[in-house]
Amino acid sequence: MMLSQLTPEIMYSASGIALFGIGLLGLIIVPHIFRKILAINVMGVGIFMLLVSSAKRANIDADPVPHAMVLTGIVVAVAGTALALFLVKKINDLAPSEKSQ
Amino acid sequence: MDNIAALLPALIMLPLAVSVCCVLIKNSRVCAAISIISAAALLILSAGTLLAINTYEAGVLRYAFAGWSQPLGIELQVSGFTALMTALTCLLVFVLSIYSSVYFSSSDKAIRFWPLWWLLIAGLNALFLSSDIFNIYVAFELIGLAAVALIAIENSRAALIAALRYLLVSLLGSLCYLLAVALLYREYGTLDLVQLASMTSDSASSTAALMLITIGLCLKTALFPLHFWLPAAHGGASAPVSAVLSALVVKGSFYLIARFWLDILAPAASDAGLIILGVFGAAAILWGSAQALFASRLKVMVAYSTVAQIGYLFLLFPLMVGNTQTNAFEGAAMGAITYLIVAHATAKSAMFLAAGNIMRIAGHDNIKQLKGLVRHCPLSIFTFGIAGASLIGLPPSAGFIAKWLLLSNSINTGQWWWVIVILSGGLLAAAYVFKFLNLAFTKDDDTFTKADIVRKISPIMPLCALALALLTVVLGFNAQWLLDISGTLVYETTGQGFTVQNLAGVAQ
Amino acid sequence: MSWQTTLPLLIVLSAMVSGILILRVKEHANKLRTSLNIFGALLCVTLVVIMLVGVYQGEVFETRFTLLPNMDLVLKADALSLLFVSLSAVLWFFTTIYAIGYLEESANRSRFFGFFGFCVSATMGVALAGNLITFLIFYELLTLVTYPLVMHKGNPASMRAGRTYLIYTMIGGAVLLAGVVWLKSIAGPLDFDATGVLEQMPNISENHLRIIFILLIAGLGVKAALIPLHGWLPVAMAAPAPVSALLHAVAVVKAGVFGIVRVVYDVYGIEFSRELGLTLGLAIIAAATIIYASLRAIAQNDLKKRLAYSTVSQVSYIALGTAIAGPIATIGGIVHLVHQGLMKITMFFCAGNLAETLGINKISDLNGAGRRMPVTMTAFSFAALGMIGLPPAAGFVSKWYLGVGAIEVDAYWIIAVLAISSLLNAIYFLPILYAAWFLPAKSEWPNGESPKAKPKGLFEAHWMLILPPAITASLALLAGVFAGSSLSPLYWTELVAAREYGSDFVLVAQQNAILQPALWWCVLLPLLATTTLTIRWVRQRCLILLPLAAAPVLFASILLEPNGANTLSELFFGSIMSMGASDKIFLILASLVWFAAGLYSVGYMKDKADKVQYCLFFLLAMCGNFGLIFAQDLFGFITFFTLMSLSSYGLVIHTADDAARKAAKTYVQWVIIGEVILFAGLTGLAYSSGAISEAASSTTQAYWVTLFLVAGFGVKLGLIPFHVWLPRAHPAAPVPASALLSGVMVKAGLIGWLRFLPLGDVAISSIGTGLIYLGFSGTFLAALVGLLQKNAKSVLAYSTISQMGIVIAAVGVGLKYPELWPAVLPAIVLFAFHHGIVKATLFLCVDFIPALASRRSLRILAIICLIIPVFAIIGLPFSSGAMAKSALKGSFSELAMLPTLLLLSAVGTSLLMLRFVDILWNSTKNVQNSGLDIWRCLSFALLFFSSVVFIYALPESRLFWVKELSFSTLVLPLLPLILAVLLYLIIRKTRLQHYEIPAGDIVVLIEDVGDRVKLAMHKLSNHNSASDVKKYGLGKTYVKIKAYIINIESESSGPNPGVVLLGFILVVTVVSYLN
Amino acid sequence: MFKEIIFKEDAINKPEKGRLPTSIAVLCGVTILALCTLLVGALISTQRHSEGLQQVVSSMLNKSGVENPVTAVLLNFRSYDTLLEIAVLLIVAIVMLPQATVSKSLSLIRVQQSADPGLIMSSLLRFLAPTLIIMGGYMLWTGAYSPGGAFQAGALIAGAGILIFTNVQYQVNMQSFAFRALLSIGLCIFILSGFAVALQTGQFLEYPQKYASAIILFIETAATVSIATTLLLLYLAVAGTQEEFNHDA
Repeated sequence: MMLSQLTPEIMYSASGIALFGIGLLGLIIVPHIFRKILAINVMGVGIFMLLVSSAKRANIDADPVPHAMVLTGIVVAVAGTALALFLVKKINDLAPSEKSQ
Repeated sequence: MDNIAALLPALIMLPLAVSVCCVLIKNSRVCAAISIISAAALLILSAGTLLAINTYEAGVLRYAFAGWSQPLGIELQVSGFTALMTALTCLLVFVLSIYSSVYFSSSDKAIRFWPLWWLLIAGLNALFLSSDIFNIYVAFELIGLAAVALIAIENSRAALIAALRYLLVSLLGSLCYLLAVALLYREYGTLDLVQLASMTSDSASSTAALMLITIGLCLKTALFPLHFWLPAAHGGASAPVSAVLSALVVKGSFYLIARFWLDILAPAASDAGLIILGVFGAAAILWGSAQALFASRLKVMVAYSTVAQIGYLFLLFPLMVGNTQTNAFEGAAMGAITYLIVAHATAKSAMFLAAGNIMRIAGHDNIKQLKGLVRHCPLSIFTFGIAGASLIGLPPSAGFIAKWLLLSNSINTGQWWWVIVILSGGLLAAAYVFKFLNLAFTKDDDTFTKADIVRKISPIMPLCALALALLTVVLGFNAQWLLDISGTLVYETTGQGFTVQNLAGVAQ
Repeated sequence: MSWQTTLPLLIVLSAMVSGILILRVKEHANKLRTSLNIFGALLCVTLVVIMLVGVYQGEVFETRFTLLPNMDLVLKADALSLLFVSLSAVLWFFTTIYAIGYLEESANRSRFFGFFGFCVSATMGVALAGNLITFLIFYELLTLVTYPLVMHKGNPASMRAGRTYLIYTMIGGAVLLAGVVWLKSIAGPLDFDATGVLEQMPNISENHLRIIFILLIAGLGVKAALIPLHGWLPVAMAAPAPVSALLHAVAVVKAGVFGIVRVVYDVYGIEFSRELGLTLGLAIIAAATIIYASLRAIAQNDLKKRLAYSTVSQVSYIALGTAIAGPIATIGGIVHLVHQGLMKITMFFCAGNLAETLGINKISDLNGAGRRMPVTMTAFSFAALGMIGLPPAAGFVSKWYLGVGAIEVDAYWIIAVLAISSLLNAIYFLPILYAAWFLPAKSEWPNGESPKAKPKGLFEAHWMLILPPAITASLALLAGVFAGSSLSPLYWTELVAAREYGSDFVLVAQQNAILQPALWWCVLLPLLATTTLTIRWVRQRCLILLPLAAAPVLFASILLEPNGANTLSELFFGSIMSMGASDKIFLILASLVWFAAGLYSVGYMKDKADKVQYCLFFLLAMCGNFGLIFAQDLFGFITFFTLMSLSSYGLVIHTADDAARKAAKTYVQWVIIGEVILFAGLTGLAYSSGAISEAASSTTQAYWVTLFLVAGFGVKLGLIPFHVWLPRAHPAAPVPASALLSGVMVKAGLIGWLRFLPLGDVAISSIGTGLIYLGFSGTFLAALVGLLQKNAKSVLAYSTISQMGIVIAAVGVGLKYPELWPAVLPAIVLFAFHHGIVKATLFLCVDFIPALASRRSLRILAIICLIIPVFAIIGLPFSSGAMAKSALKGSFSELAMLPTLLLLSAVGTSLLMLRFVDILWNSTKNVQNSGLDIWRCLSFALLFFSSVVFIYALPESRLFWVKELSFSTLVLPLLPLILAVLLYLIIRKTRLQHYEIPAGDIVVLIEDVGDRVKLAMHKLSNHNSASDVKKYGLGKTYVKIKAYIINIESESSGPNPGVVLLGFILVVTVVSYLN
Repeated sequence: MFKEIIFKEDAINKPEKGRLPTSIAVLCGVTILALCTLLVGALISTQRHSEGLQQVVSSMLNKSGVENPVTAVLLNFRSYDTLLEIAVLLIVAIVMLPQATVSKSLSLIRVQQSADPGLIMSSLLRFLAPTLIIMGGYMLWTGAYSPGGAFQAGALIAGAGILIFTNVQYQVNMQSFAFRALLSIGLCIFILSGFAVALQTGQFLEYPQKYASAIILFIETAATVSIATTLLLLYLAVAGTQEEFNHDA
């Protein structure tokens, strides 16, 4: 791999992918549900990073479409996370016996 | 024709609008009334689209949202296949809405059910009609969250856990898909499917994207071995929700896998990949059927049957192996799968509704304790039987035609091993369907001796289920028509449609 | 849309719509449901009739619409489908009526009748299917709609039945589907065509076609219950009787076998299948099924199970006929589709009736059921006899064509299969009939009813239960009797075969001509007399019917002269009745003895029980005997022959004591064996002569045919070693019946020989020589064994064997030296005539002489009455015997030894007669003054004088009158007698007289072997319990697998989904990068 | 992964429960590492598209009615995406709306004058909440020209809302019609506007160029309201402070 290929864009994108991978690993090996939800968010952030980094170009303005996609993605991610958290809460509410354990 | 095209957004906006109405109006009866009327309107609209598209020369209608055509804007496109899917959606929605209006009539769940229901439908239609990969992502989220929310309205701990698990899977799948979208956009600079299809190459990035899409969507489709979430989710939801999840939601993601593999990213697809998908499909057929056979709850059994039926869908891929040189979407296998989707959608929703009725009547769906049930709900058992026959692939039913097409395709392409899988899948299906029917017909010793255990249900519920089951039978006789509509149309990206040449064997 | 294109669809829909409507009928709305049922069934029948008429007028009926491109749903009426459709429609109608009666008051009737309608609809679809796909669709549909019927009762047994049924049919369906799809993809639309569609197709690998054929047959074989795929059928017996009836006779089993017929004929084409070498395999499987299932049937005690195995066996006849692959066998196979349907549905109706009315499910409970439920059991009996293949019932027609067809294609082994199968059929059906009719009822029926109680209603059961079996049984009988008519299934089948082979192979119907109606009256008179037995008034005076029925024939026999033939093409395969010169003598003999025996019976049976039964069998046997004298065609002859033989069974068993039962058993066993051998011979004859009623000519075939005919008729004639039944049966019967058996019925075998052996045409010297040897050894051996008998009648019976030995030898001479035949024939006829009358007289003596001698005043008369016939038999001068013997001797004169042997035989005869007189006269000493009535006296007198005089009246005898008194005519005949007296005196002094060989001699050995085999089979069938253990083992494995599979998916165990996901990703990635 | 969902922190301490064996975990890590490497390799080996849609967007920007290209994409070029996104939010909102325990229609906001929020809280309320709201308004407005827009504005306003309603003095009645109207107004306005402009221009959501900026602002405002309400609801539902209010009512 030639060093010249390691443009900033690639570096950022690679870290985005790394975040995605870390999130995935976390999702798989971490047992606790909150962390799993967090892991999913980490994955999402990785993707957003990839999108944003690919939008930026040296000589021209950044491509707005990935930005818009990220914004939409964030809202959706918020919605998903909120729903997940809400479900966790309700599940806990429905099982008072498990609290005592 | 333009008139019809101009009405396309209505297929998405009308459900959204109904949803808003249902949020605002808290009266469940009014909601139900509005829903049924809107469902009827949608049905007419989608049927009109379907019929119109058949006469439309290009075979494809496109609609640019906000007046911006691709690549800047988002376009809707409807081909014969997607029109059929939409029509199928609207048809099921119509029947299921009627069913739900009775099912939820005495329950406060209705207040949540109706808006979520319509959001889900909007998502489904959006998914089928969209021509934009990012928009598809949003549609996926709409569907995924709405589906989770619909499962969650059951409000039992098991249902909530199933919903949560489904949510995580759905989010993970969407993220994989989104990563692929990012890769594709980075490489090709466009989000439009048509444009993409004309540009794609077999670059490493495209292959990676295809791989990510496959993983993400297989998760959503619950292809074996990624089906672990499905039985609990589909088995735990309320009957109409289970029906729509099994009948339509998994098909949406399957449709996209097929699009990407066979059309949009076809240059990046490998024959080995196509075959391995088929192998997973075969495994799904056998495994899902075996699990269904051993399931102890009726709805779980039906849900596992969905796992198996999804397996059949994936047999499409190996059957398309030989076709890559000529045209991506040509071939009889697509016809078979189209038919299978329709057949399974109607049969499975009928089955879930029947199971729902049984649950209502018996108060539970523990198979072993449903002995002699036939006396209390003959119509539901009958429905279950008909739908089961279609799933098994017994004639005359849509399932039979679908299976026939699959079999003849396997033989025509020289892949006889699928024949064995398909037939054993059918036999296993027979085993689980009749295992239940056998029990239902057994004389009840003391399971239902007390009359008060058995609840009465409105006759509309079994009739809805029966209507769907009969539909599978009727569709067994109109295969030609259905395939014409979905098949003779030119598919927009390649100039070729799912042609029915060669569809049923060697042309004489 | 014209009526030509809608009618097939309407037929299918008529049943379905009525099914749907009935499903919606409320459970208690009996009237509505019944009327819907009847209306639906009638509508269907009507539509079918319309279609039949239409096809007859040359219309083409076809409903066709497209399912998929290049794949149509076709309903079409061709000859084959019409056959099946008519069968289904008609039987559905009857089954519906039956089911309405059967299911009275039971639960879930609407469901039952609804699915019943669906089932018929699917069957109609199967029948009318115009291509393989349509067939497949309805075939699978049939599986589905029959399922609720099979487990209608909802008890564990029917659940198990339903499950087994499904497992089998589903797997079969899958295999069939694979075959059809494959075939479709290489061969296109697969429309049925009368000569097959595949042969014309180029570029199809033959091996593919072979594999596909195997798949198709395996798939269809499940429903057709070919071994080893038959397992579901006996289990499915748990269903209600009408369902079993429908399953076995019309719907499921037939659908399978109909499919085989379609595949072999209309898809592959029979010629092509044969070229591919496929038919032989099918034939072997079918044959194996026939034999195996019959063997299993024997072991069943459950009536319905036995019937089920019988179905397995019988249905394979159809497959066999298909597989034999010749035009005639085709007819046999296809016509069996209808015939088996009619017979088997009758049997299941009857089984249902028995279970319903008396609670009888086990064969061991059947004792005496015939008297309690006569109509049911009569219907059952007809059906069972048809199943065995006894003429003239429908089953015979099928078997006949199968046999002839097998010979046509040189598949002789199939004859053996048919023969064995018939035997096995007899083995498992006849005990049922025996138990039902001839055994006394047990103390109570299984349902607790007392056998003495009268039936509650007007009939023995609900009329709806009685009528259907009665009608179907009649239809089964009529289908055989009127096989030649254009309304018969056979006629249609011939059309089918003609189309299949593109030839006009249809038996050319003769011109109907009744030149001598009197012949028919002779035959019909006894039959008509039996019908009058239904009248109570007649029943009380039934005995008088016996002479009355025979008397006109006696007159006719004297007055009628041979004059042309009666031909009736509708009857049998075209019946020919005529009377030749020698027939006339036989007729005189027969009518005389029958009249005399009838007359004697009036007196003899006066105080005995079961007069009506006696009369019935007497009259039927009489009908058979007269008929066989006239019948010139094979079918006619064998029909009357069988009628006579079987009816005599009733006479033999009449006294119903142990000896009679044993004798009757032996008798019927040998009747059946004889029938089977005859079947082989006659089918060969029918084929080798091309047209019926001419003698065989080609050599090897003629040899075998002759051999079988010799053996078959030889059974009746007492040819050793087939004689064994005779010494048992003849003595066991009532005296007049014994007289008939020995006097005339034995001669039926002779008539058969004279009619069908190529006597005078072809020399078959080996058989001729054999016959001469066997004949004379019979003569001497029988004399020896007879000498050691303690019963006067047994002695007489052995004497009959001995005398018949001479006749046999004479026929042997004719067979060996055709040129001598013109001289031998009249001698044989004369001898037979003489022996018939004299032996009948002697048998009457057994009863008459003691009665006569009991009065002191009449002792002299008694001695004269006894001595004269004895002398006649021995052949003392001027007696009829002397004349007959001299005739024989004259015809043999060119052959060394034979006249001498003949003379020596007289020694044996004399010894036997001495023994007879000895025994009889001793017995008179103890007899007290027993009554003598006018009837017996008249009868005896008639026979006595006939035996002395009548022979002189025959024109044939003129040649042999004693024209000069010489040593050879006067003294020589006395020498044997003198020798015999000396010998007999010696014997009386020795210990030899204390020895006794049981009557029937070597049969005792055979029975011993039979008992051992039975024991072994019993042990074998008890081994079933061992297989349960195996099942249990399998079950354990199943449970283990199940637990394992469930475990993997359970919440707490199994692989972590995340890891699974990663694995999946890995696989997909690796594969994606494989390119 | 999702076989058994563990909810309690203390469950983590039990290693046998739900936790993968270390070896397998390591194996997973290696696999994922390989996959990521593969992806990065794919990125490196594949040429990025030269400009994406940047040129197209900027060439059409003047027709969009706003100057910020991102907002143009979000609310004009790809407004349909945004519409669906609002719908996604609505789903979550519907799920979290508390089960109707009373059918009486109540006012949106209930003020408990008696309750004393405390000094810090009341000063925060007094100063921070209005600031947040104003900043939200600004964000909304400025979205047309520079980064900002409905979501950002909604988030700020939701923050203000949280501030207001987490103290005992003010309580929001989530079962009131008004609350539901606020939740759904974004979607409602979006659809209605889309339909209304279609009457004029023929295409759904195609704004007449003259009024484009105004319509976008209108839609954005509605969307902001809905987003803010939804986020507020999310917080309240998950944090669970509104339980008492519901039970009281």
